Amino acid sequence: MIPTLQDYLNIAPILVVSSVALLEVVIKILFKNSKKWFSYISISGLLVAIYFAVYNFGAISLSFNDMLFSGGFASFFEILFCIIGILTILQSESVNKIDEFNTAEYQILILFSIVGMMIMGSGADLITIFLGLELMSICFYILAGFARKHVAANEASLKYFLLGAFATGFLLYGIALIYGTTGTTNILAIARQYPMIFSIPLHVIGFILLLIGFAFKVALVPFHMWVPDVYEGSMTNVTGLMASGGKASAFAAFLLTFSIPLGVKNMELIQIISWLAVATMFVGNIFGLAQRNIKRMLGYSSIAHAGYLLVGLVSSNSLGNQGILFYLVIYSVTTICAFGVVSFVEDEYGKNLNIEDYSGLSVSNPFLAAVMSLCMFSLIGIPPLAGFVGKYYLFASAVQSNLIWIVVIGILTSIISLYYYLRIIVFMYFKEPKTENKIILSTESKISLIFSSVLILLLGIYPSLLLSVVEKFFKL
Amino acid sequence: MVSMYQFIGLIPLFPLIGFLINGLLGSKIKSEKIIGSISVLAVSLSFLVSTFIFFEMINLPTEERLKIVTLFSWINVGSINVDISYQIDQLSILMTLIITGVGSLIHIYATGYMHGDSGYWRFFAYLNLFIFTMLNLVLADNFLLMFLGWEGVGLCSYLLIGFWYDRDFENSTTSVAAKKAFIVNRIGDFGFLIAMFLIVQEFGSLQFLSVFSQASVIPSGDKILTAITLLLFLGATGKSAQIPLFVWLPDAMAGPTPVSALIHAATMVTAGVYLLARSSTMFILAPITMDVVAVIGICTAVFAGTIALVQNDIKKILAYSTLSQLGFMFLACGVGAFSVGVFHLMTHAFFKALLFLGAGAIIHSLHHEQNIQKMGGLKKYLPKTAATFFIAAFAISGIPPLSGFFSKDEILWKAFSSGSIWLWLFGIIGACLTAFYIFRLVTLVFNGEERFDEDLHPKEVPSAMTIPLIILAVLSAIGGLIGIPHFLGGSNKFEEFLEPIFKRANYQLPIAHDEIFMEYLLMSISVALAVGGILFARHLYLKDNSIAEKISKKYNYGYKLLFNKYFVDEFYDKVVVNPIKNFSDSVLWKKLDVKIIDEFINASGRITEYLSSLFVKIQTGVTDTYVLIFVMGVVLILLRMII
Amino acid sequence: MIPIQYYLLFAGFLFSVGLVGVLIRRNAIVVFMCIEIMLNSVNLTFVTFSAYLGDATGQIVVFFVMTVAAAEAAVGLAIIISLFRNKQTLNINEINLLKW
Amino acid sequence: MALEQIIFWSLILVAGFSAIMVVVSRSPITSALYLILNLFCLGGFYLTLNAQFIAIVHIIVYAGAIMVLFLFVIMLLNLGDESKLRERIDWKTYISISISVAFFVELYYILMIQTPIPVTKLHVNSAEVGTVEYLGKVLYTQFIFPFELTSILLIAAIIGAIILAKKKFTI
Repeated sequence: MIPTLQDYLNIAPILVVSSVALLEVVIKILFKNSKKWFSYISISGLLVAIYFAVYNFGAISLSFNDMLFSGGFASFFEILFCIIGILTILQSESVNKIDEFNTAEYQILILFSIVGMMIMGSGADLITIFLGLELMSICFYILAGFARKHVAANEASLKYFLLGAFATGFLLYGIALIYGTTGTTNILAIARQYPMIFSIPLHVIGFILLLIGFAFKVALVPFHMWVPDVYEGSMTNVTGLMASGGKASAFAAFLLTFSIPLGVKNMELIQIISWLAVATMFVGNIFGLAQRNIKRMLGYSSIAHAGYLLVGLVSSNSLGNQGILFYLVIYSVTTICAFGVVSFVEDEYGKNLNIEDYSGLSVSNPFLAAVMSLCMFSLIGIPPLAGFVGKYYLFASAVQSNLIWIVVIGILTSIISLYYYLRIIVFMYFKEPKTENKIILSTESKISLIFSSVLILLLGIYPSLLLSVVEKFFKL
Repeated sequence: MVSMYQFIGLIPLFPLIGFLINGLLGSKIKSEKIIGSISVLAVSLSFLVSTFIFFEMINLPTEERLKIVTLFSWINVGSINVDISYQIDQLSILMTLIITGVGSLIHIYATGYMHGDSGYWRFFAYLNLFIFTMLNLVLADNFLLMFLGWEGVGLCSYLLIGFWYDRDFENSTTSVAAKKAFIVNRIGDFGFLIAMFLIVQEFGSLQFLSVFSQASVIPSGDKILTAITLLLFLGATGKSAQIPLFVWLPDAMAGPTPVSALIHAATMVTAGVYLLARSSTMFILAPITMDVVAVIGICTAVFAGTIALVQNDIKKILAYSTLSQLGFMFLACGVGAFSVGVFHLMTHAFFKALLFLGAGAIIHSLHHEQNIQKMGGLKKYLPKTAATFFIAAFAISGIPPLSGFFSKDEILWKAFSSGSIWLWLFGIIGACLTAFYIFRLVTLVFNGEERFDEDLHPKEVPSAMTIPLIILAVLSAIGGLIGIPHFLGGSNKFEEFLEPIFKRANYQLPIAHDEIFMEYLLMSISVALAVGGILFARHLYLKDNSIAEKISKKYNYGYKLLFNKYFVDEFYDKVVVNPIKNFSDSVLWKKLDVKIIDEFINASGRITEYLSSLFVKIQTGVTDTYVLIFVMGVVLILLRMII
Repeated sequence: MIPIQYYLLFAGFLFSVGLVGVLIRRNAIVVFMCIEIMLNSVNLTFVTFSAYLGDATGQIVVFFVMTVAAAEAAVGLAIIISLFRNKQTLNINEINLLKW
Repeated sequence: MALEQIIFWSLILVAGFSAIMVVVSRSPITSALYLILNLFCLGGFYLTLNAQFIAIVHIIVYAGAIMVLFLFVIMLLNLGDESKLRERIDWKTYISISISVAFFVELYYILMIQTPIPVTKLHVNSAEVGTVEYLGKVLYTQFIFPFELTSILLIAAIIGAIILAKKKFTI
């Protein structure tokens, strides 16, 4: 019952990141003029966390009285979120333009949100998952409104907060009903009562409400309405973090609660999830067409991708789970990379966010244009980019479960999405540049963009690198 | 002895290296010469390697010719292993030869054509990438790798068609044309993807050999197989521009002419035919699909041929001509004569590349004038171009013994012997149309009076452009000789060479009787019709006033006769030509093509966008609405649980 | 003896009342209060189950939910203040700069 | 047993009434005060369920801290003026109410009709479970990790609240 050293070792990544964040709080108080250092401290902290996560990778174990998983897929998610954090911080030079004094707080909040994500990705108890989710969400509410001089940021923050708190209510209600019918909140203990518990309607309803809570976070239709507004109003780097890490962690929690211990075997649940998937794919792709603001457009794109990811859950086989993990990595990296480009083109908060502003980017900054088109093609799913392999994986899992119709819808809607992804490329490559504004990229941001691009290419050409890792988590 | 087979990886590798060098460093390399030579070298080295492999192959016994070389494992999805591995057999090596051979000629030509363009390096990077993806398409040993190439050529064509983004193209911009090409292609790819998933489900593999050996034992007419083949054919119609997904091809003319040549002749559009030929085992077991293929093929052949009659843009005529010729290839596949389809693919690659490059030379020398009504009399300014162009025109019209004759005649014969007189009849009409429109073009461009601006002084293009023309002309002339059918005393080496590939498919076909008399008869009819078409076109469009005047001066007494003769012409014009032209112009082209099919594709995009802008109003920005929709979702889901 | 359903149903009733409030009220602070009602109804559910199951977990969860609610209240009210400073309104119908 | 019943039903009456009043009150201050009343009633429910510790903490944290914060902000922003926040009743209101009613009906159906839960008695251990001692033991052993996690959560919230609400943009 009393935590042992092993327990602390098991959650070393989480401990490291949170202590680095706390350290930054102290530094901030002690040394007033030290803002330059924060990003380096954060990055080194995240790197150490990655080291520990790799160290723990070998075996899956439980720690802190079955509150957390560690090793295995938990380490996998920890590494993913740390990478997301590093990429975000590398790209976040523009934060200095927003509010010079709050650099430290920005770093601290990003680190805290990553702690939240890591806990969501490794929680073995609904309480820990809930607390991780709340930690992440609260950091996001704040980060969304970080550019507090601007009404749009305030608005985004308020909308996100009100709707998020509202969705939390449903999530908690779901946990309450599950607790009521099983007498426990521990995922493994709940799984042990399977399949008897699914005969109790209240239990299924509990799962449904839990699903709705997560559906809000991963932005499934019809719980997606906040996404475009919040994405548009928040600072671009924060948006990138929300769209990648926020979504990936919610999907991780989704997997943990629905798939890993239980296997979504309840037909009614699967049916509902498949409806959500179809609606999400349609709405995300169709609504994306009408967007002129690139952040809104990418917001709808992220909604649509949540739909594709859900296909893996609907097919409810190990292939689908592997596909989700694989695609989450690719999607996160691609999205954060795309938002990174957006943040560099946007010279100050809220400027240059229309698609027209990308005219002739290939001339004024070929590097950014190339990276952006790589991201777009990966999101479309053009082989041999990573996005294609991921989509292929997910759709193959659906085919394995005899769900050809959902594959057909998935591919059809992805054709629709072509229109808006291509629009950006058309503007970048086939239009004359409007104004001559030179974008100067710092070394950090270049590193981040190059790293993401290489990953997108590498995982497309040689996906086994990641697939072999992902496959270990699920036995066929 | 070291087998050349193991060097197969080099074939796609060279263009990839060329692409990487030009793509990454191109903007730094200032010299056009270096960029051009890297690019040309990359493709010609591939050609060299494939030639070696080809010669090694023909020295091997037939059963040892097929080999699979695995480079590395790509995707491991459960039980399905997809490798990056190349299948070398007669069909793929043939396609490789065509692609790299014709491709390198086009590359050489492009070094001259693109001279001075600001995007020189970009262009050659794209061209190399195009070749690379196309080679992956034909060399792949599984559907997924093939799909990689399949998507890749779509992507490259998108980049190349939109290459001159600062130029207008038919009331819109090239980027619109490029986007359309990409999207239409994706619709076809949709079919391919679904078919691929069905194949995985049905056969548990994507590897050609495994899939086809499993498929060959399925009884003919199986439902799944029909679905798979129909979907694959949908993919093929997208890439090979058949009805109804052909709309992108005429628009693809927005790109630089070497691109048109590359897309139309050697690479992209042949992908569909290649796919059918590759999957012949499955197609032959789905009679319904075969009928669909044949009918779509012949319809496209006639339809596009008719539209080509009235076009005035030189590249558009050639574009519709490509559609029409592709239709013939699909007709061949549809009646089960896959090797003939591939044969026509090859000869077509020669003469269509030649036609396009020739057209490019003309356009180049006239400073981007593309309207054939503003040309004329170019023969004396561009002698080499004219000579080669004439050879190509005769070849495409099917005049013996040029290459087009053998392949087209073979197709028509197979169509006839498959038992459908209608297919043959329409095929003959299509062939006749081909002869007519191509000679209308030739005559208006090279003969007659000079209708171009006087301050244009056309002169022969540089040798970088003429040499490829001459090589292609030689190929167009003699390329057909390897496929002389048996009844003409030939040995039909071509069919023999490809025989192992289509063994399974041929096994299913009824054995055609050798009706030598019939073959001769039909051949004579088609040749006669082609010649008739040519003469008619020459006659109609060679109303050279100077000649007429000369004649009337010399033979005063014949004036009346001549007048009468012209009267006959008028009569022809009124009764025969004009109705067809009007029909083609106002109905087929302006209504069916531009208005209906083209509009449909455009409209579906526009409608979705309109709907999108309509739906998006639900995003009112007011949190109330969002919560309301949220709760509605909850209530609906709970309702589903209760009921 | 009060059946467990009564408690649960009353919690559900409170949840629905909170729902109505969130849906129909325009004042951001009142909307937030209605969300608090919803959270409290969930707490009631937890405690009910905890008591009827004789298990402490439910009450522990309530403890955590309270902490979360406090944290959310702090952040939420801070957000409301910073918005009010810029826009001088809390009517969520007027907060619709970001749309479509 | 009658006393228990009486307490239960009167709590329901007051709690239900105050909850409704939170929603329908014009002034945010009235709403807040009704919410406090509602929270006290919930504390009463917790007592009837033998959850003494939670009941006390609930009153202290919710009514004592959170609601005071609410009132404080309302006063700070001077939102007492009702005319500023005129809220119309339109078709959306009716849809909203009917949707919520539908939600409640569904809950009713699930709880009362679909799920016959046999438990009608408080668990024998419930009185012991609700004590500070017992909960403290569980909290500091089994739930030590989530407990520590909440400290991080609160720090994040404090930092966030400070940077969002502080007056000057730069110090």
